[in-house]
Amino acid sequence: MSFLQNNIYYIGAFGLIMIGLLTVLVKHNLIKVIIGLSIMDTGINLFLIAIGYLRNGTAPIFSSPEVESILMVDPVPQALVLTAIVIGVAVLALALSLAIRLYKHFGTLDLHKIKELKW
Amino acid sequence: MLPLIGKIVTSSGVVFLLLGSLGVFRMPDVYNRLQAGTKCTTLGAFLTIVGVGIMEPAWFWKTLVIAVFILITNPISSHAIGRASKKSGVELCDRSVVDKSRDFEEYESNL
Amino acid sequence: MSETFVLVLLSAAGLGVLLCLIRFFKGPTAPDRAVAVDTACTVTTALLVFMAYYFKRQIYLDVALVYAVLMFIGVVAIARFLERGI
Amino acid sequence: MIVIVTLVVALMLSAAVSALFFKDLLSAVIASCLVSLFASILFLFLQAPDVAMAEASIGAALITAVFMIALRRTKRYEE
Repeated sequence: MSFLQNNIYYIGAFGLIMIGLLTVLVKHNLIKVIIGLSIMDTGINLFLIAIGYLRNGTAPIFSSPEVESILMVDPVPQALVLTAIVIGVAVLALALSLAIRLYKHFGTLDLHKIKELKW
Repeated sequence: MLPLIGKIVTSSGVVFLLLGSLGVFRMPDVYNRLQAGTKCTTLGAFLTIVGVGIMEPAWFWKTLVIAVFILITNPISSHAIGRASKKSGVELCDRSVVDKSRDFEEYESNL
Repeated sequence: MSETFVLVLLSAAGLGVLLCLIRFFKGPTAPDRAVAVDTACTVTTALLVFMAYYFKRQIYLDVALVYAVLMFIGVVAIARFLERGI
Repeated sequence: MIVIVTLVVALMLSAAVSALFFKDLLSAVIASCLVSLFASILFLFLQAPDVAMAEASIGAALITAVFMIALRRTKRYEE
């Protein structure tokens, strides 16, 4: 029980990263590969936030005067992840636009068929 | 007195939420699931959030804003899903007795 | 007393999300899954307000506000896709 | 509390696995929206409300809309 209480967020983050990696490696469809990239992105963000977590801590926001700063979790990974989420959605939109161009050019989304079409 | 009223309101709201989720799980059809999952859940979420606002009186106006937004946005999304599932050709279940939209289409074609 | 009360209500809302998720895994067509996600979003908003009450921080209510305002955009996008409108 | 966190993590992983196995790409996109929703709940448990806000707005609303536009321009079913 103590093991689960210490490591449950790391288990979830590594599970998401592994499932995303499996999707990227196994599937042939291009949209499915991009969905796998999105899931892997979420897993990495979860891992980075879980590093800075302090048990029984509170959010690093001074909203009321009785909040003590000694109990706050680490705010630096939160700021980094907040940037990483926005960059992630931009990368995702770029990948999807490239996929649309590939579909208009080749008429298919299967990666093996696109590879066979190479001269 | 005020926390007791808040606890009663919140508990009734959670009962509505649970019943709505049970309706989504049990109903036989898309439209029945939509009805159970929208009406019941909207009332449940409204009662729950306002109940938390009654339990903590300093939070009341913010919780009221959240509840009013749920009251606006939840019927919009469910209406969109119902219209889309009708247009994409999802059939009603075989135990349903009345289909007003099919009657209306027949009436319009007879005009 | 108060903490037990909030934990019981959190468990009940979590059970509701679990039932919606079972419908999501079983659902035969795509609109079924969309309905399940919509209901799960609404139950989740109530659950977030509970969490704000559990942690006793008013700043957590903003997350529930963002959920309530923005979550229906995804569902409306799915619906517009299904009726070939987007 | 640990029971609720474990339940949320298990539901998130099962939604991710279902996103791997669906043949209908629309269902896979809905599953990825669900993964993002549960990740947002986990961010709130990890005491990061601003990250949870950004994940909820971007991951569940904007990514779904972008995927829908891309699926309209391409094919819906994976063969």
